[in-house]
Amino acid sequence: MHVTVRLFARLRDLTGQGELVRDLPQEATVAGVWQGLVREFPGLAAYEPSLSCAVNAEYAKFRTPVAEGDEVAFLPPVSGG
Amino acid sequence: MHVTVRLFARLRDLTGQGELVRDLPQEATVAGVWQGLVREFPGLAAYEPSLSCAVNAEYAKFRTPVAEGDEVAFLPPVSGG
Amino acid sequence: MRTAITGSPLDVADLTKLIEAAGHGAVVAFVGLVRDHNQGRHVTHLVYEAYEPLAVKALDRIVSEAQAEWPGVQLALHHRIGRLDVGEASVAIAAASPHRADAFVAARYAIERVKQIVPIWKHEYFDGGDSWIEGATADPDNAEARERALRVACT
Amino acid sequence: MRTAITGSPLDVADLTKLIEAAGHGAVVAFVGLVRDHNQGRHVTHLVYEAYEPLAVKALDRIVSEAQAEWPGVQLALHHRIGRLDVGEASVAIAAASPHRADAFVAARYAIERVKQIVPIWKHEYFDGGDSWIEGATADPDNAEARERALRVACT
Repeated sequence: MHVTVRLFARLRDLTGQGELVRDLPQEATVAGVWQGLVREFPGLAAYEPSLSCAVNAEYAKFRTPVAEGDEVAFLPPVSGG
Repeated sequence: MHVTVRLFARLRDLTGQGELVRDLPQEATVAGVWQGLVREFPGLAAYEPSLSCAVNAEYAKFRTPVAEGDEVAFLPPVSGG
Repeated sequence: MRTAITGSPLDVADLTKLIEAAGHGAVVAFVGLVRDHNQGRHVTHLVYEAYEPLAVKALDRIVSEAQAEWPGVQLALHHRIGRLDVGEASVAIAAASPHRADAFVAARYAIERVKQIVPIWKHEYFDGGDSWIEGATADPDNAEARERALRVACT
Repeated sequence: MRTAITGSPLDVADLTKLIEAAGHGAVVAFVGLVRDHNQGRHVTHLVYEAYEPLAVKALDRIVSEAQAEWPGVQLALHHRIGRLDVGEASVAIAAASPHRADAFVAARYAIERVKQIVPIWKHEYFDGGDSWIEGATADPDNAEARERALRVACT
Protein backbone atom coordinates (compact mmCIF):
# COMPACT_ATOMS: atom_id res chain seq x y z
CA MET A 1 0.00 0.00 0.00
CA HIS A 2 1.05 3.61 -0.48
CA VAL A 3 1.23 6.40 2.07
CA THR A 4 2.16 10.04 1.69
CA VAL A 5 4.91 11.11 4.06
CA ARG A 6 5.13 14.77 5.16
CA LEU A 7 8.33 16.16 6.65
CA PHE A 8 8.74 19.59 8.21
CA ALA A 9 11.42 22.09 9.19
CA ARG A 10 14.78 20.44 9.71
CA LEU A 11 13.47 17.00 8.75
CA ARG A 12 12.56 18.44 5.36
CA ASP A 13 15.98 20.08 5.05
CA LEU A 14 17.75 16.83 6.00
CA THR A 15 15.94 14.80 3.35
CA GLY A 16 15.56 17.56 0.80
CA GLN A 17 11.89 16.65 0.49
CA GLY A 18 8.73 17.83 2.25
CA GLU A 19 6.44 15.25 0.72
CA LEU A 20 7.13 11.78 -0.59
CA VAL A 21 5.12 8.65 -1.33
CA ARG A 22 6.33 5.31 -0.01
CA ASP A 23 5.23 1.74 -0.52
CA LEU A 24 4.66 -0.28 2.65
CA PRO A 25 3.62 -3.79 3.61
CA GLN A 26 0.02 -4.34 4.81
CA GLU A 27 -0.50 -3.84 8.58
CA ALA A 28 2.23 -1.24 8.77
CA THR A 29 2.39 1.29 11.61
CA VAL A 30 3.82 4.79 11.85
CA ALA A 31 6.94 3.15 13.28
CA GLY A 32 7.35 1.15 10.08
CA VAL A 33 7.11 4.28 7.97
CA TRP A 34 9.75 5.98 10.12
CA GLN A 35 12.12 3.01 10.05
CA GLY A 36 11.94 2.96 6.26
CA LEU A 37 12.78 6.65 6.13
CA VAL A 38 15.74 6.25 8.47
CA ARG A 39 17.15 3.53 6.23
CA GLU A 40 16.96 5.97 3.32
CA PHE A 41 18.12 9.02 5.29
CA PRO A 42 20.29 7.94 8.22
CA GLY A 43 20.59 11.57 9.37
CA LEU A 44 17.01 11.39 10.60
CA ALA A 45 17.82 8.81 13.30
CA ALA A 46 18.94 11.43 15.83
CA TYR A 47 15.43 12.91 15.80
CA GLU A 48 13.68 9.78 17.00
CA PRO A 49 13.66 10.62 20.74
CA SER A 50 12.16 14.09 20.21
CA LEU A 51 9.81 13.35 17.33
CA SER A 52 6.06 13.73 17.12
CA CYS A 53 3.93 12.14 14.42
CA ALA A 54 0.49 12.52 12.92
CA VAL A 55 -1.76 10.43 10.70
CA ASN A 56 -4.18 12.32 8.45
CA ALA A 57 -3.50 15.55 10.37
CA GLU A 58 -4.26 14.11 13.81
CA TYR A 59 -1.55 13.51 16.38
CA ALA A 60 -0.70 9.83 16.50
CA LYS A 61 1.70 7.38 18.18
CA PHE A 62 4.48 5.29 16.66
CA ARG A 63 2.23 2.25 17.19
CA THR A 64 -0.70 3.82 15.28
CA PRO A 65 -1.64 1.67 12.22
CA VAL A 66 -1.53 3.25 8.78
CA ALA A 67 -3.75 2.44 5.81
CA GLU A 68 -3.63 2.90 2.06
CA GLY A 69 -3.68 6.59 1.13
CA ASP A 70 -2.93 7.89 4.64
CA GLU A 71 -0.86 11.01 5.14
CA VAL A 72 1.82 10.34 7.75
CA ALA A 73 3.66 13.39 9.13
CA PHE A 74 6.85 13.55 11.18
CA LEU A 75 7.32 16.65 13.31
CA PRO A 76 10.55 17.84 14.94
CA PRO A 77 10.19 19.75 18.24
CA VAL A 78 7.90 22.71 17.64
CA SER A 79 8.85 26.37 18.05
CA GLY A 80 5.77 28.48 17.40
CA GLY A 81 4.87 31.56 19.36
CA MET B 1 -5.73 81.91 55.77
CA HIS B 2 -7.80 80.46 52.95
CA VAL B 3 -7.68 77.02 51.40
CA THR B 4 -9.64 75.54 48.53
CA VAL B 5 -11.36 72.29 49.46
CA ARG B 6 -12.09 69.71 46.73
CA LEU B 7 -14.65 66.97 47.28
CA PHE B 8 -15.28 64.04 44.97
CA ALA B 9 -17.90 61.41 44.21
CA ARG B 10 -20.20 60.77 47.16
CA LEU B 11 -18.52 63.42 49.29
CA ARG B 12 -19.48 65.95 46.63
CA ASP B 13 -23.03 64.61 46.52
CA LEU B 14 -23.34 64.74 50.32
CA THR B 15 -22.27 68.37 50.51
CA GLY B 16 -23.73 69.49 47.20
CA GLN B 17 -20.38 71.11 46.40
CA GLY B 18 -17.24 69.94 44.64
CA GLU B 19 -15.14 72.96 45.47
CA LEU B 20 -15.37 75.40 48.36
CA VAL B 21 -13.08 77.94 50.01
CA ARG B 22 -12.70 77.94 53.77
CA ASP B 23 -10.97 80.20 56.21
CA LEU B 24 -8.64 78.49 58.69
CA PRO B 25 -6.40 79.47 61.60
CA GLN B 26 -2.64 79.61 60.99
CA GLU B 27 -0.79 76.31 61.51
CA ALA B 28 -3.79 74.29 60.46
CA THR B 29 -3.47 70.72 59.20
CA VAL B 30 -5.57 68.62 56.85
CA ALA B 31 -7.28 67.26 59.97
CA GLY B 32 -8.40 70.77 60.86
CA VAL B 33 -9.88 71.30 57.42
CA TRP B 34 -11.75 68.03 57.70
CA GLN B 35 -13.08 68.72 61.18
CA GLY B 36 -14.44 72.06 59.99
CA LEU B 37 -16.20 70.35 57.12
CA VAL B 38 -17.73 67.70 59.37
CA ARG B 39 -19.16 70.47 61.60
CA GLU B 40 -20.81 71.95 58.52
CA PHE B 41 -21.84 68.63 56.97
CA PRO B 42 -22.27 65.99 59.70
CA GLY B 43 -23.06 63.36 57.04
CA LEU B 44 -19.36 63.33 56.13
CA ALA B 45 -18.30 61.90 59.49
CA ALA B 46 -18.96 58.29 58.48
CA TYR B 47 -16.29 58.60 55.78
CA GLU B 48 -13.43 59.40 58.14
CA PRO B 49 -12.14 55.81 58.55
CA SER B 50 -11.97 55.16 54.79
CA LEU B 51 -10.88 58.60 53.59
CA SER B 52 -7.77 59.61 51.68
CA CYS B 53 -6.60 63.18 51.36
CA ALA B 54 -4.29 65.23 49.18
CA VAL B 55 -2.66 68.65 49.38
CA ASN B 56 -1.96 70.40 46.08
CA ALA B 57 -2.66 67.19 44.16
CA GLU B 58 -0.21 65.06 46.15
CA TYR B 59 -1.36 62.37 48.56
CA ALA B 60 -1.08 63.64 52.13
CA LYS B 61 -1.83 62.60 55.71
CA PHE B 62 -4.31 64.09 58.16
CA ARG B 63 -1.33 65.54 60.02
CA THR B 64 0.03 67.29 56.90
CA PRO B 65 0.19 71.09 57.43
CA VAL B 66 -1.72 73.34 55.07
CA ALA B 67 -0.75 76.85 53.96
CA GLU B 68 -2.51 79.84 52.45
CA GLY B 69 -3.82 79.08 48.98
CA ASP B 70 -3.40 75.30 49.24
CA GLU B 71 -5.85 72.94 47.54
CA VAL B 72 -6.96 70.27 50.02
CA ALA B 73 -8.83 67.29 48.56
CA PHE B 74 -10.81 64.58 50.32
CA LEU B 75 -11.21 61.30 48.49
CA PRO B 76 -13.68 58.53 49.28
CA PRO B 77 -12.54 54.96 48.49
CA VAL B 78 -11.59 54.78 44.84
CA SER B 79 -13.23 52.59 42.20
CA GLY B 80 -11.37 53.07 38.94
CA GLY B 81 -10.60 50.29 36.53
CA MET C 1 1.49 60.37 26.51
CA ARG C 2 2.05 57.03 28.19
CA THR C 3 -0.33 57.95 31.01
CA ALA C 4 -3.57 59.86 30.60
CA ILE C 5 -6.98 60.56 32.03
CA THR C 6 -9.21 61.29 29.06
CA GLY C 7 -12.81 61.89 28.08
CA SER C 8 -12.22 60.30 24.68
CA PRO C 9 -12.65 56.64 23.71
CA LEU C 10 -9.61 54.51 24.47
CA ASP C 11 -7.68 52.71 21.75
CA VAL C 12 -5.30 50.07 22.99
CA ALA C 13 -3.56 49.93 19.59
CA ASP C 14 -2.57 53.59 20.08
CA LEU C 15 -1.18 52.75 23.51
CA THR C 16 0.79 49.87 22.10
CA LYS C 17 2.43 52.12 19.51
CA LEU C 18 3.72 54.33 22.34
CA ILE C 19 5.81 51.54 23.83
CA GLU C 20 7.01 49.47 20.88
CA ALA C 21 10.71 48.76 20.49
CA ALA C 22 12.75 46.35 18.38
CA GLY C 23 13.97 44.45 21.45
CA HIS C 24 10.44 43.56 22.57
CA GLY C 25 9.24 40.02 22.11
CA ALA C 26 5.88 40.42 23.82
CA VAL C 27 3.07 42.90 24.27
CA VAL C 28 0.27 42.26 26.75
CA ALA C 29 -2.72 44.56 26.65
CA PHE C 30 -5.53 44.77 29.17
CA VAL C 31 -8.81 46.54 28.53
CA GLY C 32 -11.50 46.95 31.17
CA LEU C 33 -15.00 47.11 29.71
CA VAL C 34 -18.34 48.32 31.08
CA ARG C 35 -20.43 45.22 31.79
CA ASP C 36 -24.19 45.05 31.38
CA HIS C 37 -24.66 43.74 34.89
CA ASN C 38 -23.07 44.09 38.30
CA GLN C 39 -24.11 42.64 41.65
CA GLY C 40 -27.33 41.32 40.11
CA ARG C 41 -28.32 44.69 38.67
CA HIS C 42 -28.83 45.53 35.02
CA VAL C 43 -26.39 48.34 34.32
CA THR C 44 -27.36 50.99 31.74
CA HIS C 45 -24.20 53.10 31.86
CA LEU C 46 -21.43 54.40 34.12
CA VAL C 47 -20.07 57.85 34.81
CA TYR C 48 -16.43 58.01 35.90
CA GLU C 49 -15.08 61.00 37.77
CA ALA C 50 -11.39 61.67 38.55
CA TYR C 51 -9.29 64.07 40.54
CA GLU C 52 -7.35 64.54 37.36
CA PRO C 53 -3.97 66.01 38.37
CA LEU C 54 -3.54 63.47 41.16
CA ALA C 55 -4.89 60.64 39.00
CA VAL C 56 -2.25 61.30 36.33
CA LYS C 57 0.45 61.33 39.01
CA ALA C 58 -0.88 58.04 40.39
CA LEU C 59 -0.73 56.48 36.91
CA ASP C 60 2.85 57.75 36.56
CA ARG C 61 3.65 56.22 39.92
CA ILE C 62 2.31 52.84 38.78
CA VAL C 63 4.51 53.01 35.67
CA SER C 64 7.54 53.82 37.85
CA GLU C 65 6.77 51.00 40.29
CA ALA C 66 6.45 48.51 37.43
CA GLN C 67 9.64 49.65 35.75
CA ALA C 68 11.53 49.38 39.04
CA GLU C 69 10.16 45.87 39.56
CA TRP C 70 10.67 44.67 35.95
CA PRO C 71 13.39 46.83 34.41
CA GLY C 72 12.84 45.73 30.79
CA VAL C 73 9.13 46.57 30.78
CA GLN C 74 7.57 49.55 29.02
CA LEU C 75 4.08 50.47 30.16
CA ALA C 76 1.30 52.75 28.95
CA LEU C 77 -1.80 53.35 31.00
CA HIS C 78 -4.91 55.37 30.08
CA HIS C 79 -8.17 55.75 32.00
CA ARG C 80 -11.32 57.21 30.57
CA ILE C 81 -13.73 59.46 32.48
CA GLY C 82 -17.23 60.78 31.82
CA ARG C 83 -20.19 58.75 30.61
CA LEU C 84 -19.48 55.23 29.34
CA ASP C 85 -22.03 52.89 27.84
CA VAL C 86 -22.03 49.11 28.10
CA GLY C 87 -19.16 47.60 26.13
CA GLU C 88 -17.00 50.74 26.18
CA ALA C 89 -13.46 50.63 27.54
CA SER C 90 -12.86 52.35 30.88
CA VAL C 91 -9.17 51.53 31.21
CA ALA C 92 -6.49 50.39 28.78
CA ILE C 93 -3.03 49.12 29.67
CA ALA C 94 -0.23 48.02 27.36
CA ALA C 95 2.96 46.36 28.62
CA ALA C 96 5.86 45.43 26.36
CA SER C 97 9.01 43.56 27.29
CA PRO C 98 11.72 41.36 25.81
CA HIS C 99 10.08 38.21 27.24
CA ARG C 100 6.42 37.46 27.80
CA ALA C 101 6.48 36.73 31.54
CA ASP C 102 7.34 40.32 32.46
CA ALA C 103 4.71 41.81 30.14
CA PHE C 104 2.01 39.62 31.69
CA VAL C 105 2.90 40.38 35.30
CA ALA C 106 3.38 44.11 34.69
CA ALA C 107 -0.01 44.46 32.99
CA ARG C 108 -1.74 42.56 35.78
CA TYR C 109 0.11 44.49 38.47
CA ALA C 110 -0.84 47.78 36.81
CA ILE C 111 -4.57 47.11 36.78
CA GLU C 112 -4.48 45.98 40.43
CA ARG C 113 -2.67 49.20 41.37
CA VAL C 114 -5.12 51.32 39.35
CA LYS C 115 -7.89 49.93 41.54
CA GLN C 116 -5.88 50.63 44.68
CA ILE C 117 -4.41 54.09 44.31
CA VAL C 118 -5.83 56.10 41.39
CA PRO C 119 -8.40 58.72 42.47
CA ILE C 120 -11.19 57.75 40.07
CA TRP C 121 -14.76 56.96 41.04
CA LYS C 122 -17.40 54.97 39.24
CA HIS C 123 -21.02 56.07 39.38
CA GLU C 124 -23.19 53.18 38.30
CA TYR C 125 -26.59 53.74 36.70
CA PHE C 126 -28.79 50.65 36.70
CA ASP C 127 -32.44 49.80 36.16
CA GLY C 128 -34.18 51.47 39.08
CA GLY C 129 -31.44 53.67 40.48
CA ASP C 130 -27.82 54.71 40.65
CA SER C 131 -24.99 54.37 43.12
CA TRP C 132 -21.39 55.37 43.68
CA ILE C 133 -19.10 52.37 43.77
CA GLU C 134 -16.51 52.57 46.54
CA GLY C 135 -13.58 50.21 46.53
CA ALA C 136 -10.21 50.75 48.17
CA THR C 137 -8.98 53.51 50.47
CA ALA C 138 -6.29 55.04 48.30
CA ASP C 139 -2.88 54.96 49.99
CA PRO C 140 0.16 54.61 47.75
CA ASP C 141 2.37 54.01 50.80
CA ASN C 142 0.36 51.00 51.96
CA ALA C 143 2.95 48.24 51.60
CA GLU C 144 0.41 45.51 52.29
CA ALA C 145 -1.74 46.62 49.32
CA ARG C 146 1.30 46.73 47.06
CA GLU C 147 2.35 43.24 48.16
CA ARG C 148 -1.16 42.05 47.36
CA ALA C 149 -0.94 43.52 43.84
CA LEU C 150 2.42 41.78 43.31
CA ARG C 151 0.99 38.51 44.60
CA VAL C 152 -2.07 38.69 42.34
CA ALA C 153 0.23 39.46 39.39
CA CYS C 154 1.90 36.14 40.20
CA THR C 155 5.46 37.28 40.67
CA MET D 1 -12.47 32.59 12.52
CA ARG D 2 -11.37 32.44 16.14
CA THR D 3 -8.40 30.27 15.23
CA ALA D 4 -6.25 30.66 12.16
CA ILE D 5 -2.86 30.04 10.61
CA THR D 6 -2.31 32.86 8.17
CA GLY D 7 0.27 34.40 5.91
CA SER D 8 -1.18 37.87 6.47
CA PRO D 9 -0.22 40.41 9.14
CA LEU D 10 -2.02 39.86 12.45
CA ASP D 11 -4.32 42.47 13.93
CA VAL D 12 -5.19 41.90 17.56
CA ALA D 13 -8.05 44.42 17.34
CA ASP D 14 -9.70 42.16 14.75
CA LEU D 15 -9.30 39.20 17.09
CA THR D 16 -10.84 41.12 19.94
CA LYS D 17 -13.91 41.93 17.86
CA LEU D 18 -14.49 38.20 17.35
CA ILE D 19 -14.98 37.56 21.05
CA GLU D 20 -16.65 40.68 22.41
CA ALA D 21 -19.86 40.33 24.40
CA ALA D 22 -21.86 42.64 26.67
CA GLY D 23 -21.17 40.51 29.75
CA HIS D 24 -17.40 40.87 29.42
CA GLY D 25 -15.57 43.11 31.84
CA ALA D 26 -12.05 42.36 30.66
CA VAL D 27 -10.08 41.65 27.54
CA VAL D 28 -6.45 40.54 27.71
CA ALA D 29 -4.49 40.43 24.48
CA PHE D 30 -1.07 38.92 23.93
CA VAL D 31 1.07 39.59 20.89
CA GLY D 32 4.38 37.87 20.25
CA LEU D 33 6.82 39.98 18.24
CA VAL D 34 9.95 39.18 16.27
CA ARG D 35 12.90 40.45 18.32
CA ASP D 36 16.05 41.88 16.82
CA HIS D 37 18.25 39.55 18.82
CA ASN D 38 18.15 36.03 20.21
CA GLN D 39 20.81 34.07 22.07
CA GLY D 40 23.33 36.83 21.43
CA ARG D 41 22.72 36.85 17.67
CA HIS D 42 21.48 39.78 15.62
CA VAL D 43 18.29 38.52 13.98
CA THR D 44 17.41 39.85 10.52
CA HIS D 45 14.13 37.98 10.01
CA LEU D 46 12.27 34.74 10.70
CA VAL D 47 10.43 32.31 8.49
CA TYR D 48 7.65 30.33 10.17
CA GLU D 49 6.43 27.07 8.70
CA ALA D 50 3.36 25.12 9.85
CA TYR D 51 1.68 21.81 9.26
CA GLU D 52 -1.44 23.82 8.65
CA PRO D 53 -4.37 21.41 9.07
CA LEU D 54 -2.94 19.98 12.29
CA ALA D 55 -1.89 23.44 13.53
CA VAL D 56 -5.45 24.75 13.21
CA LYS D 57 -6.74 21.70 15.09
CA ALA D 58 -4.15 22.30 17.81
CA LEU D 59 -5.26 25.94 18.15
CA ASP D 60 -8.88 24.73 18.40
CA ARG D 61 -7.80 22.28 21.07
CA ILE D 62 -6.19 25.08 23.10
CA VAL D 63 -9.42 27.09 22.89
CA SER D 64 -11.41 24.05 24.08
CA GLU D 65 -9.00 23.37 26.94
CA ALA D 66 -9.21 26.99 28.10
CA GLN D 67 -12.99 27.10 27.90
CA ALA D 68 -13.23 23.89 29.88
CA GLU D 69 -10.89 25.30 32.51
CA TRP D 70 -12.47 28.81 32.67
CA PRO D 71 -16.06 28.47 31.42
CA GLY D 72 -16.75 32.21 31.03
CA VAL D 73 -13.72 32.85 28.82
CA GLN D 74 -13.87 33.47 25.08
CA LEU D 75 -10.61 33.04 23.22
CA ALA D 76 -9.26 33.84 19.76
CA LEU D 77 -5.88 32.66 18.61
CA HIS D 78 -4.08 33.39 15.32
CA HIS D 79 -0.54 32.45 14.27
CA ARG D 80 1.25 33.90 11.30
CA ILE D 81 3.52 31.92 8.96
CA GLY D 82 5.96 32.85 6.22
CA ARG D 83 8.59 35.56 6.39
CA LEU D 84 8.40 37.98 9.33
CA ASP D 85 10.64 40.97 9.83
CA VAL D 86 11.77 42.37 13.18
CA GLY D 87 8.86 43.96 15.04
CA GLU D 88 6.16 41.99 13.23
CA ALA D 89 3.63 39.91 15.17
CA SER D 90 4.00 36.14 14.96
CA VAL D 91 1.13 35.22 17.26
CA ALA D 92 -1.90 37.09 18.58
CA ILE D 93 -4.22 35.95 21.35
CA ALA D 94 -7.31 37.66 22.72
CA ALA D 95 -9.15 36.44 25.83
CA ALA D 96 -12.35 38.01 27.11
CA SER D 97 -14.22 37.18 30.29
CA PRO D 98 -16.62 38.69 32.82
CA HIS D 99 -13.76 39.25 35.31
CA ARG D 100 -10.13 40.06 34.66
CA ALA D 101 -8.48 37.14 36.46
CA ASP D 102 -9.81 34.58 33.99
CA ALA D 103 -8.86 36.63 30.94
CA PHE D 104 -5.27 36.98 32.20
CA VAL D 105 -4.79 33.29 33.01
CA ALA D 106 -6.47 32.08 29.80
CA ALA D 107 -4.29 34.30 27.61
CA ARG D 108 -1.14 33.17 29.39
CA TYR D 109 -2.17 29.53 29.31
CA ALA D 110 -2.90 29.81 25.58
CA ILE D 111 0.55 31.11 24.64
CA GLU D 112 2.26 28.43 26.76
CA ARG D 113 0.22 25.75 25.01
CA VAL D 114 0.95 27.23 21.57
CA LYS D 115 4.61 26.69 22.32
CA GLN D 116 3.96 23.13 23.50
CA ILE D 117 1.59 21.57 20.99
CA VAL D 118 1.11 23.60 17.79
CA PRO D 119 3.11 22.21 14.82
CA ILE D 120 4.83 25.44 13.80
CA TRP D 121 8.56 25.90 13.32
CA LYS D 122 10.66 29.01 13.42
CA HIS D 123 13.60 29.38 11.04
CA GLU D 124 15.83 32.13 12.33
CA TYR D 125 18.01 34.19 9.97
CA PHE D 126 20.76 36.10 11.74
CA ASP D 127 23.94 37.90 10.83
CA GLY D 128 26.21 35.13 9.59
CA GLY D 129 23.78 32.26 9.22
CA ASP D 130 20.44 30.68 9.85
CA SER D 131 19.06 27.95 12.05
CA TRP D 132 15.86 26.07 12.80
CA ILE D 133 14.68 26.68 16.35
CA GLU D 134 13.49 23.52 18.08
CA GLY D 135 11.55 23.77 21.31
CA ALA D 136 9.11 21.23 22.71
CA THR D 137 8.25 17.74 21.53
CA ALA D 138 4.60 18.23 20.63
CA ASP D 139 2.32 15.89 22.59
CA PRO D 140 -1.14 17.16 23.44
CA ASP D 141 -1.69 14.22 25.79
CA ASN D 142 1.35 15.04 27.92
CA ALA D 143 -0.32 15.85 31.23
CA GLU D 144 2.90 17.12 32.78
CA ALA D 145 3.27 19.77 30.05
CA ARG D 146 -0.35 20.85 30.48
CA GLU D 147 0.15 21.14 34.24
CA ARG D 148 3.20 23.28 33.62
CA ALA D 149 1.18 25.61 31.37
CA LEU D 150 -1.50 25.92 34.05
CA ARG D 151 1.15 26.61 36.68
CA VAL D 152 2.86 29.30 34.60
CA ALA D 153 -0.55 30.89 33.97
CA CYS D 154 -0.78 31.19 37.75
CA THR D 155 -4.03 29.35 38.36
